[in-house]
Amino acid sequence: MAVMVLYYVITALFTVILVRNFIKTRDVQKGILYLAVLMPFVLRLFRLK
Amino acid sequence: MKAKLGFGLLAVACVFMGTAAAQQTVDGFVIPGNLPLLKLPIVVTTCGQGPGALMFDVICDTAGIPCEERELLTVEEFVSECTGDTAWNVLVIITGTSLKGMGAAGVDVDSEVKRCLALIAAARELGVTIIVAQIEGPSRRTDESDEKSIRAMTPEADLLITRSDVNNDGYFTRIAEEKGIPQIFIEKTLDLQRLLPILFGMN
Amino acid sequence: MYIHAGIVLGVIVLVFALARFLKLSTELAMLGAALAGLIVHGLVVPSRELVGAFAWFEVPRHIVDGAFTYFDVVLIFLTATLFMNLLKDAGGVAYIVRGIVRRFHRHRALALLFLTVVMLIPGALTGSGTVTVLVVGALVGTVLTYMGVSEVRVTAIVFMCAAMSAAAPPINLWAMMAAAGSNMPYVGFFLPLGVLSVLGALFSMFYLGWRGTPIDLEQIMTELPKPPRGMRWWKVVVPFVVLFGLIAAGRVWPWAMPVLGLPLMFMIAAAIVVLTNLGQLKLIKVISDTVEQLLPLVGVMVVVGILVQVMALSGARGLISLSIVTMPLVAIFATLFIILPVSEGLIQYAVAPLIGVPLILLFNMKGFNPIIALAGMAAMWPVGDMLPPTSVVGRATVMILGFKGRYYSGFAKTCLVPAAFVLLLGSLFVVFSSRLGFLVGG
Amino acid sequence: MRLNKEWTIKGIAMAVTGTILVLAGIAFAQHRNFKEEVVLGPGVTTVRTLGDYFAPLKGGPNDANVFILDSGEPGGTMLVLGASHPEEPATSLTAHLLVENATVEQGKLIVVIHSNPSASTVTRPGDAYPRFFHIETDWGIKKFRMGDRWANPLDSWPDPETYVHFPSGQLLAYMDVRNLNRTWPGRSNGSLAEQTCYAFMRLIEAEGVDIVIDLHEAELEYPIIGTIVAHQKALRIAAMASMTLTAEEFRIGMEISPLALHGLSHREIGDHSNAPALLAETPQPFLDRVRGITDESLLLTGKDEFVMKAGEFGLLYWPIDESGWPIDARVGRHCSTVLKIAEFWTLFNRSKPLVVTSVPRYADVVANGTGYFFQDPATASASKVVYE
Repeated sequence: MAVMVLYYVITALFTVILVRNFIKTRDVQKGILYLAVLMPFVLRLFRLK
Repeated sequence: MKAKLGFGLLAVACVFMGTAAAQQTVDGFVIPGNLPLLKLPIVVTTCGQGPGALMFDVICDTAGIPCEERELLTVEEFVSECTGDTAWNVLVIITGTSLKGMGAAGVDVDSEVKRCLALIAAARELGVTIIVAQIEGPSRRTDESDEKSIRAMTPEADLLITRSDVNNDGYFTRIAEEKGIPQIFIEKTLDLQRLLPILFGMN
Repeated sequence: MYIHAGIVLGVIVLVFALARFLKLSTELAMLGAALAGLIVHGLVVPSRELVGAFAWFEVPRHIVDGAFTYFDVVLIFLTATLFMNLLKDAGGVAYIVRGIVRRFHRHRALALLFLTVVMLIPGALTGSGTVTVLVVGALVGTVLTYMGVSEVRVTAIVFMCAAMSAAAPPINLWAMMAAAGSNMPYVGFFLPLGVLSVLGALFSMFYLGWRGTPIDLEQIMTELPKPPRGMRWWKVVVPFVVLFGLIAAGRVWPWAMPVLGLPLMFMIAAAIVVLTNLGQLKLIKVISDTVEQLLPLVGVMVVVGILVQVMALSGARGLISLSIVTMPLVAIFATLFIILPVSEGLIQYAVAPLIGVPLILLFNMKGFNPIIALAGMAAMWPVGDMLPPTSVVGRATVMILGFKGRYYSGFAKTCLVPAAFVLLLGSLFVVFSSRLGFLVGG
Repeated sequence: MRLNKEWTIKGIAMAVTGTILVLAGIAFAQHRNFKEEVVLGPGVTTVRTLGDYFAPLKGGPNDANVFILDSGEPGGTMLVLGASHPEEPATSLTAHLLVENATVEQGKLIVVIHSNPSASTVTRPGDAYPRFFHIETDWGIKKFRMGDRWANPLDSWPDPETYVHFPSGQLLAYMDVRNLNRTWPGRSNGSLAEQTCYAFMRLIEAEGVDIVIDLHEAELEYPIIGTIVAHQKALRIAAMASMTLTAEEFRIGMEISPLALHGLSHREIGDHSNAPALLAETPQPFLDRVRGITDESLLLTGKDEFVMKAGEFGLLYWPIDESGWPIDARVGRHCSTVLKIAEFWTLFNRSKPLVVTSVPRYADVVANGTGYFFQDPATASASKVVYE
């Protein structure tokens, strides 16, 4: 159970960084790809999938 | 082998009323005239570790026929047990392989064929009659392993008992004719409940 | 159904080609192709018994469902790279490279042997060639460069050895997934996979790395980046010991150890690097750079997942699978060396359930030894990791080594001979699987 | 200017992604929280949950309902497990049908509709399964969850690098640590699936279960199909059930549980308890890798051109034609198989009879449809409705 909580922490960490990189990137193609990668991270974080 | 192709057991002969050489229909089964001499008790094994031997044994039980099931019968065991007073007189080999848990947990069909060919050779020497039976139907004639088991055993039989629904390609009919092996077809596995007492003269 | 699946497949290929032509990145082109396939499927799906019209509400769900296909793999990539980047930032990688060069500079064969082992371990334990590249690729690459091996050959060696490390036992994800899909226990693969992967890696390493210049220790030591002053051997060793210790402990005491999973293990190792180098690391920057560095790889995994989902939904996946298994057996054998790597390049690990399972069931039906045959295939798939459109491990190699040459005419071409060796060996394993049964049992 | 253009595109992409996430999130939540309504049939005497046998599961994702149908007369006790793999829906439907219809005259029948409930709340990534399927009944449409083979990662995360089976030490694929039919006999401090199996083993002990039937479905490319797999302790029952079913109702084979394959119900339950276990398989083309369009239609009709084509090439272990393998035929097969095994249990164990009635057989289910045997929860009294 504690391990599972740590996985949400890891997921949250990378979610934050992905969002940060999305905001910072000047490359639109990269931006879109960041959003695609974010999808599973966000839904896992919200415990929807 | 010729020597063993006698004209059946007394009871069967009675049923045929002296016309043993001609085929007869008994209780729906077409019984060929050239039946080998069949004497109890029976030992049954499978070439491929399927449940066929067990099914055969269960049927013998319900029909009151003395039979022993030995899934992995070796030549040594066979020879040593065929020399006593209660020696087996018929060796039944059920063809078709079991594949649950492919791979490491599965069955090596080649070693099974080897084991059964050795049993057949020993049976010949000891004068034990060999029945090769395909009694589980299409479930045991689907793949290459089944085919290996069937093709290795079928030509070696003194009597073939075959589920008619696996003979679509005529393989069993052809082998029986080529080798002059008597063959009896059954529709369902449970038919053995009626067939075996007829063959062993228990009716 | 054939027409429908064919149309969807055609649209996917067409849109991908068009998007590439319009200078979209591979990942976005695949994403576009997948989405176009999904929409076309909804538009042209034939009327089906019992169900009404295509439910457009399901479209977003299918996209995200697909995006989750490789979520665990994505987490492993991110955490493994983060760990190594932190170590690199702390100067640990330079420290190890100097150590290896100093120890092995006199014995080329021994050095190559040692590097092969170093390359095989991460992938063998994690099942991922990418992890191998990300964790030890730069390190081995640097050493090889100082051994006088040309840049393109170094890149090819790192890729081939990484591919073989993914194939190496105990964890080969293709064999594992295909075995699970055909309800075989993952047992008996150790020896056949071991033989294939070790032979493949050694051949690649020695064929490409044997020629080179003798090492001039003095010069190299001045050229190699110097580790920071605070660097000590234990600061490098401890994170690795903890990492491999945790992985090993999970196997030695499987029921006493809580299941940590690879991402957490890499994070623990990363945390140790941070703790032992307090104040010296630009933590946020390293994480951010790691994510940016991995975006193409992680992106392609997410996008391929969506593509796989769309292909499964529309029957395009079944059509591909069916066309392969209905080929004559001889034709399958003769083309395995193309089918397997190409399909891996196309959809990554999803090939194992998609093509691996029907093929292994087919081989089993035809009387081949399913373990040996699957091991043979499972060594051939990773070679496809340098092929487009995904090229995951190939791109990771090029990226981590900073290879500036041409991808296909340079790097891929150099891989050709060792790749052919592995593919031939794998094919032979499949064809003669029933005679190699003695290898099972490891 | 450039910055504006960049942010316009990024903004649109964000809006699109956000919409996808919200809609997908709603779809996932609907699926995860959907409850199937079960109307307790005349035979049900008690409803417990797995947590009653192993407290740590109480209130958790796998606190499965356990329906007990006790005749009050002494006799044998049979446990029927539905949806060990929720992607095999004929199994949960059969168990559901048993709960709503069966009466027990002698002995005790215990039925679990969703043996791994967590796995029934998730769709399989990359495989495009539908979320729900619908069965037509006399009183309207009854809706069911379609699930996966593995427990939901939301309930069981992370997986190990490779799954080491307890207690054999056999290696299995990492995700199989969430596969209920690979985690028998389970362990009290293991993964969710391992704990669930552990709870079932405690149930088997506590209720004095004499025989277990684990219901499954399989792809036609797979050798173990249309068959009963039996533990060594139950071979004779399986042999007789298989032979008589084939003679009287439909073709069904038999397999002996291999000794060297671990984690499966038919191996471990028999090895680690007094109850032998049997596993019944029906053909489900939906699971074949060569299948065409993946949707509810394929799930319910079992009709697929691609699978048929594979059959023409001799690649299948089970026949298929234009009529496919409809859900009614699959549910009917399971119903008859359960009944036949109960009959032969009684025949071989005269002192512990198990007599189950009011359950339709194969021909009844095929003739009337599965839906015919479900009761309307709207007209049943609230105390008789249980949520799965």
